[in-house]
Amino acid sequence: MAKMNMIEAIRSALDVLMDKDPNVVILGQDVGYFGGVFRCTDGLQRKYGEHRVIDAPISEGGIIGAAIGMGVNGLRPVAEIQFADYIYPGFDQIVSELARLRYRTCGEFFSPVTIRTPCGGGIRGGQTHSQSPEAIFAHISGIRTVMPSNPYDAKGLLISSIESDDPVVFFEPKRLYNGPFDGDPDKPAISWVSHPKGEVPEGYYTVPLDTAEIIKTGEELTIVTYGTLVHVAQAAADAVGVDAEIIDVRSLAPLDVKTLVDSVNKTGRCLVAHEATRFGGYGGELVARIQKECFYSLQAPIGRVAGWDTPYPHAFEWQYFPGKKRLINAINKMMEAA
Amino acid sequence: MAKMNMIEAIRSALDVLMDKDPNVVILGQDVGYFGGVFRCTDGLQRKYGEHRVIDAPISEGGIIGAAIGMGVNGLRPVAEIQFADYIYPGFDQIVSELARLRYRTCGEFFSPVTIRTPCGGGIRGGQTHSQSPEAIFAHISGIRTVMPSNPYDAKGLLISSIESDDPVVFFEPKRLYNGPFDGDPDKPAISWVSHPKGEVPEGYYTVPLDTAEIIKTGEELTIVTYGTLVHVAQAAADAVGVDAEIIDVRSLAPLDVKTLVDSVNKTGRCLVAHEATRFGGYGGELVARIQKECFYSLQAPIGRVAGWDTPYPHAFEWQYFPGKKRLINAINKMMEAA
Amino acid sequence: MTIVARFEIHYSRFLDAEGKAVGALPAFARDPGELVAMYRGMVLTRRFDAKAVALQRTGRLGTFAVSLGQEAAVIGLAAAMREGDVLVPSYRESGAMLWRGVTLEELLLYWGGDERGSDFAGPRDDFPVAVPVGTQALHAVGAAYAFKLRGEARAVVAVFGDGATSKGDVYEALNFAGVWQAPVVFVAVNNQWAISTFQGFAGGERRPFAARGLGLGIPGIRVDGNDLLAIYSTTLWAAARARRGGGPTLIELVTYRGGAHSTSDDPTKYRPKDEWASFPLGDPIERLKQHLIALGHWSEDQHEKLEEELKVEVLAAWKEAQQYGTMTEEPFLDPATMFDDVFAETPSDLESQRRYMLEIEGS
Amino acid sequence: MTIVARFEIHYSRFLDAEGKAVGALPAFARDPGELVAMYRGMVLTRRFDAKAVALQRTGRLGTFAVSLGQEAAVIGLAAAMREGDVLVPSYRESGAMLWRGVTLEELLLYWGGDERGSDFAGPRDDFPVAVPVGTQALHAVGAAYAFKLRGEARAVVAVFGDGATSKGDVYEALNFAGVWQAPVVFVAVNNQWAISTFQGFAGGERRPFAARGLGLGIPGIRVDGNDLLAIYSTTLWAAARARRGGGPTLIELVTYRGGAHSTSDDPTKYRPKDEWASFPLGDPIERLKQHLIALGHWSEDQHEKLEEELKVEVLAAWKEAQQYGTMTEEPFLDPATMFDDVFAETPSDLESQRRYMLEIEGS
Ligand SMILES: Cc1ncc(C[n+]2csc(CCOP(=O)(O)OP(=O)(O)O)c2C)c(N)n1
Ligand SMILES: Cc1ncc(C[n+]2csc(CCOP(=O)(O)OP(=O)(O)O)c2C)c(N)n1
Ligand SMILES: [Mg+2]
Ligand SMILES: [Mg+2]
Repeated sequence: MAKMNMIEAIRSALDVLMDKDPNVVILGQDVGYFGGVFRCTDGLQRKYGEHRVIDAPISEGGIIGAAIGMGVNGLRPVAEIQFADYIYPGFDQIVSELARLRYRTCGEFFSPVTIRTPCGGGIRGGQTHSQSPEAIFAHISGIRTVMPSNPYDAKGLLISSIESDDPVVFFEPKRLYNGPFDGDPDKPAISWVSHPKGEVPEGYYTVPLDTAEIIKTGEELTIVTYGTLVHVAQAAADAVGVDAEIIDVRSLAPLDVKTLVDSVNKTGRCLVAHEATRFGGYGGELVARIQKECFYSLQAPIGRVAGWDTPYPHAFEWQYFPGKKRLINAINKMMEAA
Repeated sequence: MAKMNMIEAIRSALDVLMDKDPNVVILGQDVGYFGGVFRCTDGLQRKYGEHRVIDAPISEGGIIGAAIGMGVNGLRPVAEIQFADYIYPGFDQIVSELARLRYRTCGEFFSPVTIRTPCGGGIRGGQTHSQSPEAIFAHISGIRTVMPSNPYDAKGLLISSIESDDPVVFFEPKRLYNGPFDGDPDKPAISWVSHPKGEVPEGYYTVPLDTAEIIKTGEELTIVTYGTLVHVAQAAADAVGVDAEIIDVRSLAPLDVKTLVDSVNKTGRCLVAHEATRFGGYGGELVARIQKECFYSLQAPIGRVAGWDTPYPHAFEWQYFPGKKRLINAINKMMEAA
Repeated sequence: MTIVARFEIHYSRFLDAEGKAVGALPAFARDPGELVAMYRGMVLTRRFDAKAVALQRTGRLGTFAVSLGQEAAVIGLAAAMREGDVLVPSYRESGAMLWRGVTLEELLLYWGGDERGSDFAGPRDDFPVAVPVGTQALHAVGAAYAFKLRGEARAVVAVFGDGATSKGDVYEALNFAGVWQAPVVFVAVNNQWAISTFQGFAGGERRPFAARGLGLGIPGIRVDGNDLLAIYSTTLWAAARARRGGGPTLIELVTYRGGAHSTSDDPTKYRPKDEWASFPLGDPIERLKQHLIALGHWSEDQHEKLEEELKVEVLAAWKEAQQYGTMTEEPFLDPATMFDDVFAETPSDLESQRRYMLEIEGS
Repeated sequence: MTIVARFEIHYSRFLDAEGKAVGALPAFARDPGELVAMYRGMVLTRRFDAKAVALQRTGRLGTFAVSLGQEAAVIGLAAAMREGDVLVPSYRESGAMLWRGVTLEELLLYWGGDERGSDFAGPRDDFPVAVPVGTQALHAVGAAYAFKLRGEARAVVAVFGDGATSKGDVYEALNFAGVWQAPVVFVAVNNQWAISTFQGFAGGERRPFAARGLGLGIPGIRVDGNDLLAIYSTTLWAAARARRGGGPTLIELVTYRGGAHSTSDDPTKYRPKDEWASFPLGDPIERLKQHLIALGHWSEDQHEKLEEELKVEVLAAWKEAQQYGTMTEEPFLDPATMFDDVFAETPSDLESQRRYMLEIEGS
């Protein structure tokens, strides 16, 4: 086992699969010679050549559209979109084509494209470098939506995603690239070295898609979350001193409903947390499903802690980010409820 | 008052405002000489000239992007996207630019674009002519998402939308264009003539944005819905013989939470219904919000009836469409619940 | 000021509007076997088209995209392809798909809303019909990249309309193909109309659509799109060039949409009622027929017989397609299948939805 | 085959890399007032740039887009505009914005993450900085359409990079402008790099970017982008043509990105460490300076004094901007404002979020 941060884990997943399968190719802006603005593909072009690690023109629709054609013809493309905020020019190709190809050809055609893209705030990126648009992908039938919260999962889920014959949109919470982050920007940064999920096998392994992970078992409250908020939720629960069960959804769609429902039926309380804007966010689906299945176990309304319903404000990153205070507040309210 | 179907009501709204304000312009594919594939702009180019009713190239991103620039410079553009299924190429311009312009300039710049687009199935259109993508717009802060269910509202809400300084995505459930539709494709089509909401003033009037409408008061159950399903829900409630309160959300975002919450607090039961795919759909937000505010009044879990989590299948339109049977079933289950 | 770049667009035509040669003809134009086969393909295309329109009128097919008047375009480009090449069509290339080995039954299934029609038994690498305008041009480039990466000498032929040339996707496809020197032949079928809008609304009156790739280093050629000989020979050349590693080409076929945009459309609202009847650029079938007759390879009698033969063939295909079930007649398709093929394996949530649907619909 | 269309691209340059005239100069090139003003703008641009980089290094500004080496490009295009014209910039046109009347304070606020910086007191019709690549080109066309509709003789100047030419939006903008004959001057600033990728990855090595609009009927001109005289005179001509109803033009300015892509970027990872220092296409400030000195309108002494003067001006602006509060220093911006300007009027749900945020943050 090696110590890896999330960037290294992602690079390692790519390396392992490019080595194993000559059909795996990478394309995206700045991914080749430079190795990506977050260095996730650093060294891969040198190792696998410029025809397999491709510096693409600035055209997200073009990158995804071309990847679709590659995928139909035997390649297994991994497209990098430099920031999730820039995935929208490729949205039509994702929804109208990538997600629908298998369905509209009775299973004859499909394109196993994986789209990797860094999401989330906390790096002073303002509204064009901080978004978390996972909800709009989770709503599209025919694609898988995945978001790891640590290096171990990042590598295992990315390998599963690339090997999956389904298209996958793979969100990487960029604030977690270099270390777990509990929501407090004033604390010195911690690295993944001391975190158990920073232990990552060097070789091939997978983490299955469709399974949520119980990060910590608990009896009093279930916190259902994913991405950066996994770490914030842990810190908040610790701070309150409540015995929370914390679930990392990881595979947002298709969703592992059972793990969530079993937990909430046990604890009787549920808080859903994510960084994206609350209104119409993915949390709505989680709440709707859980209240349906756990109605008679619930002792309090399911709460949601999320980004405010505004664009990500450049100057007020930490007032926007759903940090520890907001989680603590929500947990306290929920524990007080009847 | 005149009798109008929804197409005529929409055309009338456009006519009234083009006449009133020389800055109102229309652009879209086939909207000019031809008058639109659904005839919503028929006659307007003849009346207002080809510079105000503009046949645009096939480029949804181009149409919306150009509309943004027009809007910033004093025009009040109404863009037609021929089918909601084709709005995705313009998604980046909507999310990254239209929705964000006011915010990123501290209120100095804004572009009052209204995007009209027909949505929903029931016309044998298959997966590329039947989608209801409202959820992904409702999640975007900075745009309003509106969907009328009848001619009176269509005209009043469209006038409000065009006059609003906020950008609006205005969905027109195409199955309702010519008449109310209770979900039974085998019945002969009914026209709007005999429907009270087919009475439409010829001149200027508005229906306010941000307000849901109680279509029918009731005591036993609240059905929260919008678009085509408003009519299906009424038929289903009648068939079951339950005294349902039926709410037409109409303005999906921002949402009139109070009307919903007051109703569910009164009835103690709530069913949410829409035509779009359930997973990650707009119904999730409705459920999440209502369970939060009405937790202690709810006598049964909030139900959702929606399209299945698949693309709209060409051959199985009526098995996909959330019709009367599915609503009746859900209402019955809910009424049986503790 | 110095000139730093020069470009030009050539025009290719072999037969005039009456089917007479306007100059020296290429060798193949004297080979009766090849020409008659293509002629047959064109007549079949028109037959199929007429049948599909009739079937749609009686509710047996969904909305159908008519290709009347574009028979030379679709057959010429398809006939110039080799087996290993890949066709990436839009929705108006029935004839090209048929030529490539898609069956009449499959096409009828597809237009009847049965997705099994896109599960081709024949040309398994050809792409299915694309309805969103322009997206498929990029898929073509991706496919071509895959061939280039693997060192396979295969060309991809991507087809789209004059209207589609306005889509950013088409430009991005040209750009990617130029940068990657991918083996793609882009074919812009300029049938003058995009639903109700004349090609001028896409910028076509200002410059030939063939010129859209010039600034990207992609040679463009404008071709008489109702002259089978010109279409066939230009595509032959471009596809061979692509297979050889010579890079992409953009071919514009100037033709005329003889029918409505689709069976949902009423073109009398925006163009003269009988415009199609006069075939403004000549009837492509008639033009080739006159050429064949002049060469002594064909006769009106043979034409009549061919028409009869193909009528029977199309009817037989429709009978066959009906075995699969249609929208209006038994055996109806099984709605349970509507949950298949969303994902490679159907997730449990979708399986529950399937069960629930069957329970409800059964009740 | 007959030729049906011909195109060419011209190249414009007045001064060579040493600032010597390569031929006859236009009249304005002898007018000291105008030239010195532009020269001052270029030096101010470089001063501002250096200050902004320094401020970012100490955490006072967010990521900043450096414009070192592109001073002639941004000043030349801005100086050629009239007051009623509209500038639609990307993010690397600080100099052009300053020239147009945006203040140093406003720019500093903007790059400090304070949206008030985009609420210009000066050129109220100019567009704010655009970060998503290429989208703004379409806004320019829409704005130009509005002017044309109202019969106003105003030109819109849209600026984007070599990398941005790959975006479908830019092509769609060219196409809409061509079809509508909208009064737009498109300026592609070819600074050779798009972050780490050389212009070749955008197709720039195959054909000049100026040629991207040829197929759409839009004339293109390639200009030495470090030669102020050529930039200014070409833009003057294109803007006048646009105002007169002559339609759009595409100007390519060939320059060189002297610095990093942004303060977050480390170009030594992908290009020679000291490449910028040698100004591969000549230092645009130096080139104009030599020309001015040769004409007797300027001296090294005057240059020193100007540098000093502008240093003071920029510093004063920074002091002023600090009054508004910065990311790291008081007075801090009021977070309550973050709920403003999502909509024209803040909806009640957002008002509750504002109240809740203040409650939490206050605790
Ligand atoms: C992205 C998108 N926008 C709009 C449509 C609706 N639509 C279908 S065909 C068509 C016209 C296409 O014209 P053209 O490209 O010339 O092809 P033709 O139909 O003439 O073969 C339009 C606007 C669509 N299918 N996709
Ligand atoms: C749609 C989109 N994709 C990606 C990015 C990230 N990005 C920012 S600048 C840039 C390079 C732009 O290069 P160019 O157009 O040449 O302009 P320059 O930076 O050289 O001025 C990229 C890829 C973005 N801002 N927007
Ligand atoms: Mg056409
Ligand atoms: Mg550049």
